[in-house]
Amino acid sequence: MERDRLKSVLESLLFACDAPLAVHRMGEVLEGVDKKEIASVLQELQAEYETSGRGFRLVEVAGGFQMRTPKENAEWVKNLFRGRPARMSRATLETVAIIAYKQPITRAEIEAIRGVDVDGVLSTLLERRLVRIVARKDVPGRPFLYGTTTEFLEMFNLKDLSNLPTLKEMEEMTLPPSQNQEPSGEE
Amino acid sequence: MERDRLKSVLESLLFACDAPLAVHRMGEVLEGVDKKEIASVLQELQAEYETSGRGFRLVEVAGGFQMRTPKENAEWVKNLFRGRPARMSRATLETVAIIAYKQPITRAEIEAIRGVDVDGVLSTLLERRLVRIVARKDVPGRPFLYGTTTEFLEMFNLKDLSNLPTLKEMEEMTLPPSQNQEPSGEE
Amino acid sequence: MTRVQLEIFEGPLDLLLHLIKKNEVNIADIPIAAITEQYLATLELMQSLNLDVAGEFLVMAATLIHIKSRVLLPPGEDEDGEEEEGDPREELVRRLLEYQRFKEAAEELEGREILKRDVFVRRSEVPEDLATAGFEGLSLFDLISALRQVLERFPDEGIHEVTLERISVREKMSSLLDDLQRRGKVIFQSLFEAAASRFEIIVTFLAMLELAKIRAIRVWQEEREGPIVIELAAPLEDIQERMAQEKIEGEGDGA
Repeated sequence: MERDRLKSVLESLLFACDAPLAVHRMGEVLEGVDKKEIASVLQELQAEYETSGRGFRLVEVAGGFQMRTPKENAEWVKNLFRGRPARMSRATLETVAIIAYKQPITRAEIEAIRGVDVDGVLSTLLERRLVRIVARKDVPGRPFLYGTTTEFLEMFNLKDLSNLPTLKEMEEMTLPPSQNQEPSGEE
Repeated sequence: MERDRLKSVLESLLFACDAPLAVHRMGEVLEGVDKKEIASVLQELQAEYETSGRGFRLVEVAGGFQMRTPKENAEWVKNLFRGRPARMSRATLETVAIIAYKQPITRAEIEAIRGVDVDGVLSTLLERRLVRIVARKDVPGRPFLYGTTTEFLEMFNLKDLSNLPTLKEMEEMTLPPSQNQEPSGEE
Repeated sequence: MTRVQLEIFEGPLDLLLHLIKKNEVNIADIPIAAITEQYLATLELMQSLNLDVAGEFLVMAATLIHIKSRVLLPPGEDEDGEEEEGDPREELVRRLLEYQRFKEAAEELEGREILKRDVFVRRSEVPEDLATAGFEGLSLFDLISALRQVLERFPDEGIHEVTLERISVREKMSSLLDDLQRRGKVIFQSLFEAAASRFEIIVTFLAMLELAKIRAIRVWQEEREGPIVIELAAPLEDIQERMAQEKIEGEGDGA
């Protein structure tokens, strides 16, 4: 297939598919086309959209490539869908962050970290498919273990889980020293 | 709004909206922008997609404008969808859930629970090997008894049937946040 | 900025972090007396504003008071006069630091380009006649919410079922155990053969789940398409003891 033709077809595939499209899947659809060539066309498209200020970008996310509107146009697109911004509460964000970093994790373990119960939050996350049950833990009561989904990666624009921002080490996190008068037990 | 900016925003709107988008609707979203200017940018986009052989075209259809893949790429787009899994319908999902929890169960019993006939759904499930006939029930007519398969367990990520949520766990996961103070002391 | 404002705290740890930050003190070296005082004052404020103060806030209040009392004692002694090692604040500090890590991680996530807030994709439906590769991945949650919906459509039966379960799950567990003791291995499906109604099927199923949960029985399949086999996983006396201790699903919680 000629490169121009390949470019047009790949663009059609990316446009028609709402989920992130993996390179190997594009390879399957375009049997016979070298994956390296696919990757190079994708790069070309990516650069092209960026520099020509198009109304969409090509983003690498959740194990594939996906066309998305650029952030600077968010206001207008939101207008089109008439409001209902998908706001996430802090409780939801904290809970999904804990699950993302510590998966697989039980509800009790999440609650131990947050210090509050996560009943409602967990069902919201399950319902929005950001989180799923991955197994049961082999301890008494056999509680469910939760993990994140591809939808989670998509939602937060992550290529994969290793793409999560690194968690700060606990030692780095202490706040500026103070002049408190309490007896201090360490250091 | 500058013309370049307007073009990018319009492109975002057309891209994000899967249904045909009427010019007056674009006008509403972009309050203050002249409809004539919108129309002229649309024409520009239309010509641009056409001449540069992009993977999509801008088509005037059903009282609005819609981005569509061009006809010459149809084969590839179909290929993409051909291999894709379908979304399980509500009816199918409900039926397999009933079978999972109440197996072995006859068709009449499933229908009694769902309140509608499950003929088509049951054959889909058998075809996809999520459900199988496990025996015949020892009642007049000796109807088939249905149960779930290993494929069912795989699909739902279950080690065995004892890993299915109990009714109580089900309530905890699907009900709106309740006020019950569950001790979170496992492990 | 001196606007008086009561923030919504995500829980006791969140409130404590807020106080620590406000006081510009080090988490690792919390001035426990001052922080405890402010913590209690905030709870009072919340209560006076009729805000719902969850139990966790009160548990933390008790913890703080306890730590405070221990910090005030001379080192090496706690209220029981026993030798006690380390800083009494240590466990709390560890929890605060851990919570703070995830709070920050959550903030970072929120700062990313979020789908449907900052960026949008095109929605498209796969034409049904073209989709042939089985079903899209579904979660266990999808499965059970489907079942719940069915049950909700038949509220009467739902109630009936629940009542019945509570009466007889434990009974059924005992009779299953007797059965297994007598017959050794049993095919899963055969457990339901004797069931006179679908209520009994559910009760049997629940009883089996309970037994599996307390590890009284083993459930397995010898081959992929083979029958599911069940057998006792422990001597009967041990199981009966476990059953006596275990709270049974839906029983005795008065709900």
